[in-house]
Amino acid sequence: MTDSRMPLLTRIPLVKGHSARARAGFAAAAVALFGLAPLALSDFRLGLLAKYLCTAMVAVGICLAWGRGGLLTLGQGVFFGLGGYAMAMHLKIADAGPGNLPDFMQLYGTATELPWWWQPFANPLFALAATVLLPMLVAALLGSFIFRRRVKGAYFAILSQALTAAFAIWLIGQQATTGGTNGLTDIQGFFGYDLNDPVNQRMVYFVIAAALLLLMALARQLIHSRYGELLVAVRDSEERVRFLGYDPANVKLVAYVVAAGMAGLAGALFVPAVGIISPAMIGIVPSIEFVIGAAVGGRASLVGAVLGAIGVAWAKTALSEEFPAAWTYFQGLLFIVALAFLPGGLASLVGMVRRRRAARASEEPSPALPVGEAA
Amino acid sequence: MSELSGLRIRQLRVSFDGFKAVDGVDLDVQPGDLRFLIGPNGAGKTTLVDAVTGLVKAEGSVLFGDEELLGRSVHKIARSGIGRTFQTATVFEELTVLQNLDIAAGAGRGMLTMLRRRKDVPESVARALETVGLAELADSPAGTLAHGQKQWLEIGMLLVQDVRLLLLDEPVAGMSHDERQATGELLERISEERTVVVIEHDMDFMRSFARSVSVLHAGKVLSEGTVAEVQADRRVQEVYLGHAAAGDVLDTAAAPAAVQEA
Amino acid sequence: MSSGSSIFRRRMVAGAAALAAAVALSACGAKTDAGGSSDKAAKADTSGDTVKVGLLNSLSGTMAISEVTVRDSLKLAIDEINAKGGVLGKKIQPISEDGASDWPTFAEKASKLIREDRVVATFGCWTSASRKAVKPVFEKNKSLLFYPVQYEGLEESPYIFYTGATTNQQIVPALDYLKNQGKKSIYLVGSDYVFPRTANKIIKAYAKANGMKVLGEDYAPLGSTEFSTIANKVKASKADAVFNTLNGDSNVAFFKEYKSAGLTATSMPVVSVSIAEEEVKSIGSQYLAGQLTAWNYYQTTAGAANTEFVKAYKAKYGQGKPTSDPMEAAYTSVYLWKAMVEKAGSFDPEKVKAASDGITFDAPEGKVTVDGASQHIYKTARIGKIGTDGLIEQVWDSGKAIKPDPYLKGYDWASGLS
Amino acid sequence: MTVILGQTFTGISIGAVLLLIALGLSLTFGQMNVINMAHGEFIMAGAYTTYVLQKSITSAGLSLLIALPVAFLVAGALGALLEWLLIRRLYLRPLDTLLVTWGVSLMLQQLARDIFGAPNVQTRAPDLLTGNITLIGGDDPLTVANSRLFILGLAIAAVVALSLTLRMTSLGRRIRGVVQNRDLAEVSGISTERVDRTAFFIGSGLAGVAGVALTLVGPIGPTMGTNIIIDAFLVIVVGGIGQLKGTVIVAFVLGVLQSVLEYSTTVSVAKVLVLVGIVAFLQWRPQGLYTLRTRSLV
Repeated sequence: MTDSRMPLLTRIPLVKGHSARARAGFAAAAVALFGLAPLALSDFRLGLLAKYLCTAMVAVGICLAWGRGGLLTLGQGVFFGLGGYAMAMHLKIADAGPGNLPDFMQLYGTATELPWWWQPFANPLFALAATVLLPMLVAALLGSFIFRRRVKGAYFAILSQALTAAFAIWLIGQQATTGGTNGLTDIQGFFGYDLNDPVNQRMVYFVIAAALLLLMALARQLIHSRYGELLVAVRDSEERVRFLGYDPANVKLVAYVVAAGMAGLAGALFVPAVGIISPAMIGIVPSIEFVIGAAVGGRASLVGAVLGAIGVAWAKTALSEEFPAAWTYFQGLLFIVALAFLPGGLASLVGMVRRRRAARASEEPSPALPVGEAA
Repeated sequence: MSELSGLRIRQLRVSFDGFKAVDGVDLDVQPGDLRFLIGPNGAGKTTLVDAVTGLVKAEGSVLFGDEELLGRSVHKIARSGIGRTFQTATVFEELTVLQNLDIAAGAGRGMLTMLRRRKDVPESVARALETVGLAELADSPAGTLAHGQKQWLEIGMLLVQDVRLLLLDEPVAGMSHDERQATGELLERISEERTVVVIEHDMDFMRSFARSVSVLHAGKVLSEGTVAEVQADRRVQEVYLGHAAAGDVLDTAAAPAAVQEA
Repeated sequence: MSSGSSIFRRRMVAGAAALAAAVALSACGAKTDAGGSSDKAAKADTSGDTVKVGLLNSLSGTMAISEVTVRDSLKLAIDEINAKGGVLGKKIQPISEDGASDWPTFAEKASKLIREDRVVATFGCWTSASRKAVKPVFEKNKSLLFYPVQYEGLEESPYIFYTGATTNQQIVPALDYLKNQGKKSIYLVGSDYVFPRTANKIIKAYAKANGMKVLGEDYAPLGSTEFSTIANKVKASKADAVFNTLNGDSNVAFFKEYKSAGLTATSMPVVSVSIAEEEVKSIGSQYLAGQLTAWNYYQTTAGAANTEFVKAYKAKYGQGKPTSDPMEAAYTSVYLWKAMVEKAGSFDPEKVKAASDGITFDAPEGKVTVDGASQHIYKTARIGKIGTDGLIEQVWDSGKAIKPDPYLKGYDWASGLS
Repeated sequence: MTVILGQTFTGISIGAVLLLIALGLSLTFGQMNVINMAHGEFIMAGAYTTYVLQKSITSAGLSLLIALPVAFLVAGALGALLEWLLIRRLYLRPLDTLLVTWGVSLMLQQLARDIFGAPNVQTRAPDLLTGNITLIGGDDPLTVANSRLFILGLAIAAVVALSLTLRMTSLGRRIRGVVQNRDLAEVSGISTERVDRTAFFIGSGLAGVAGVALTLVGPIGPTMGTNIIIDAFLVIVVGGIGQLKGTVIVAFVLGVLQSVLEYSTTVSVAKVLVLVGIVAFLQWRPQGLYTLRTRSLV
């Protein structure tokens, strides 16, 4: 009913990749992230880059869920937050030391011992697993309700947006146990490493960079697998897939859950990189900002989405410093231009140029790829 | 190839907010039949197919072989061996012909197979490519196919899906004469191994290929039999064939709609 | 197959190149850390004719409305000081950063000011959340922050100077005032964040010890604008007064609803701690006339220093712009910092801290004195009444500047609070 | 007892605000199946229209009355412009439209900030609308705010006017025709383009009217739209596409639910509970309370 047959503009052919070549590409990215960036950037800028890479990790999931699966999730903040809070809860407990309450609980709370739902997070393994599994579990629960009842398209988008608003409101309301609007701040250590030490900050950056590459590899495998093809099929015609004997709800659920896990990991790594997690990272606005990066770079293209996310995050830092008002206009324009006039994002520009060049080189019409908008 | 099964529909009723789109239909399709469903617009043909495939809720009974279909979800009905096409060809335009067929072949695949890449062309897919004559175009995105080729691809998808009953909704609408002929022959070949039901407005096409015909009118079966029997039925002539021009009008009306939606 | 893979390879290479470009982009304007990575505290740069100070305020987002006025008054103070020759002979160069109403951004910008710009001190932050977010950054880098907004207390960071009121300079006097007016029961309404919740905790403890009844306590999410239910509850409670810690937009909706419910300043006065002249302007005196506020400064506060401040501010930013308590505290904070630096003879944070005790300044609110132990300042509490002209008229003050007591150690009833 | 009655009235008045906001949205969503995220900024435009008019018309009552039609025109024109510039190009891409209109809303907010300044502005309400009337007197009186009654009346008037327009006029029939079957409508000679734009004009104009009403109860500032719009979206989602009665019923039900839950718990918990309720409801009725049956298959 809504948009199961959205005539998409992301007409990027599903290329049959060659894993050896892909490995070369990843190697180049690895050199950039592990070699060039640490050399070229000051500690401060490297810390910023770490933060951008976290948003890029969310974008990888969005690329999968939205670009490939057509699920416009305006609620990634929920999963980012779950991962972030799971990590921060553990680090706060560890900072406080055995037997002590985290600082904010002593200030705002009345409890004399950790609330029951905090206690498991004292265990580092549990907390680490929870950063990814908790968001996935929540996504699986939500998704299986939502998709099975065929809530889709704009309905799904609005619902996911409302959920992220509700989650943020709830977190803020529980000040004694969640830190309220302040969030969990002043995180000192990261599994025994002092986060104040620039060397350790660098290490955190490397962990984040490695995690991003890992997620990209994972997403790439999924996109090029049979499942990835099926996901695109579900995006373009859910009913049709149903008549082929698949349950599209399950297909969507996998993408949604994986994207949630990726956002959770991003949130978890955001905590040591920035030293804070708060509801400000969770509400409607941050959730939609996660989407814009992917949209600008190219929602259906993995590399495009990642670069878009990094680029938009960088532009926000750079532009909002000098021209806060102009940044809002710019951000609005980005949404409009990227989605209305360049729906495939910048990645589609690259594709267009390449096709044109190929066509000129061979003096033949380019391979029959439909360009532009249908209908 | 699995055993042939027939379709046995009893007292099927579908209503939308009080409007009875299908009003007590009894219909038997023998295994291996090539049955045409005809009738004026609004007769309930498509709704009947919707009901059989689980898209709309219905009362009554639909037996396929000896399995009751009513009450099952769409994808479970599909898995029990029933496939359908739509008036507008719905193939996955951004995927290649090969990928389209591969997806159709894969509903039973396990998790691990799904998460891996397609290494080669499954045999059933290769065969279907030949059968529907799209082997040359295997790597083209389905969106670039001509209208008729999309319909063939859809039929090919039903073949690899290994359905035992094909329900085709106006498969030749918008096709050229030659394409219709080719499609008809394709359906004849398919019906040797499977049961085929075709909704069609094109009377010439029906006359050339139908083994049996059911005429629907106002949600009920008006007449049933061979082409000749049905044509001879006075009631049918009255509501439908009687208006000599009606068939032509319907044909021309169907064409632009199909083109527009392609 | 082969053509497909070559396309993919080129795409990946292009992608990697672009990634490298992105990395280079983020390096723009970057300076490598001179001291190497083991140097924990970034050294402020005091070598030239100018020294840099950071102004860290939200210039965009929901808090921009309030924080821009603070930034403006910080700039006013800096301009005045520069016009009179600067500090220790050096001109002050303000570096303004946008916290964007987002706490992690505050932390990021604080870090940038200290480590990239090498500022000697930073002025700003408004919400407690933003202060909590930057606090570790300033402590980690041993750099100074001057925080100009009244807040919920329970904090003493060695690298923060608090020039706004702590609870015993604003909330406790306001409660004393209500008690003296014979109010026996109060209703608490607040936005759902740290300041109102902590303030209300203190209020409840005070009420318990002073024979006042708290008849209800309600929190609305920040930005919430639907107050009919809360107004109903307040009305039904028949309390003697309302203590209001709502923030921003919510105040507008609350007071409109309050009036619609037939509640007035005479039947049930509201004491607000977050409504200053600017807010009065945006709510409308139609709804506010007669209601009470608790601050340390009003535009109408008497004194030559204030007359001059108001005049200078309006001359610089426009006649229609009111001055408010946080703006005054921000303005004052720059002068206090200047006095500390001059007393220490150095911009070094440790020396500035050591010199801070007893520093005084003739601020627009009256004479203020720095309490070196808590790094808060002595302030006079003032209760004001909102007039029909939109200005706030002082109706009571504490007579003398109150010694800051962020942990309320001097109050027996507060012993169980932290 | 008074409490229950009082909260029901409060709920109805919350519902009336929701209804007024959601009404225009329901029309544009039903018409083109797009979610217009800038709807909240059209509300803002209506509120600022009231503010601007008050500068030249000193009588609060008169300026409010004049503001109603003027705000309708201003917001309607903005809506038609948006439809013409962007939305019609995004036909059949509802998700892209949603994000594009979000971008538009960001820009409109900033525009308002640049024109009117970031702080909220004030308007004066006519004295008649700041009081209340007593329904049940006595020790525990039940009063209803006049401003709320005015909004309720305005919402009812808007619903009646809209449904009469849809039922009685040829424009309305064309709109309903397009909502039910766009292709068929087009084939039967209806200019869907013009119908779309007109529907968008009316829907956005209603947002402007809602903005005028909101000046009586809430803040008038650049972000006033975003604060309330999500609730309005939920009304539409739960109410279902293309049917006024769904919007009307759901607005009031959500309003009462919200006020009762707020009273018995806290505002935050009430918000969370309402959302959980909505998710549960959509399990039962995924396409909302009322849906139009169409025969389109995919």
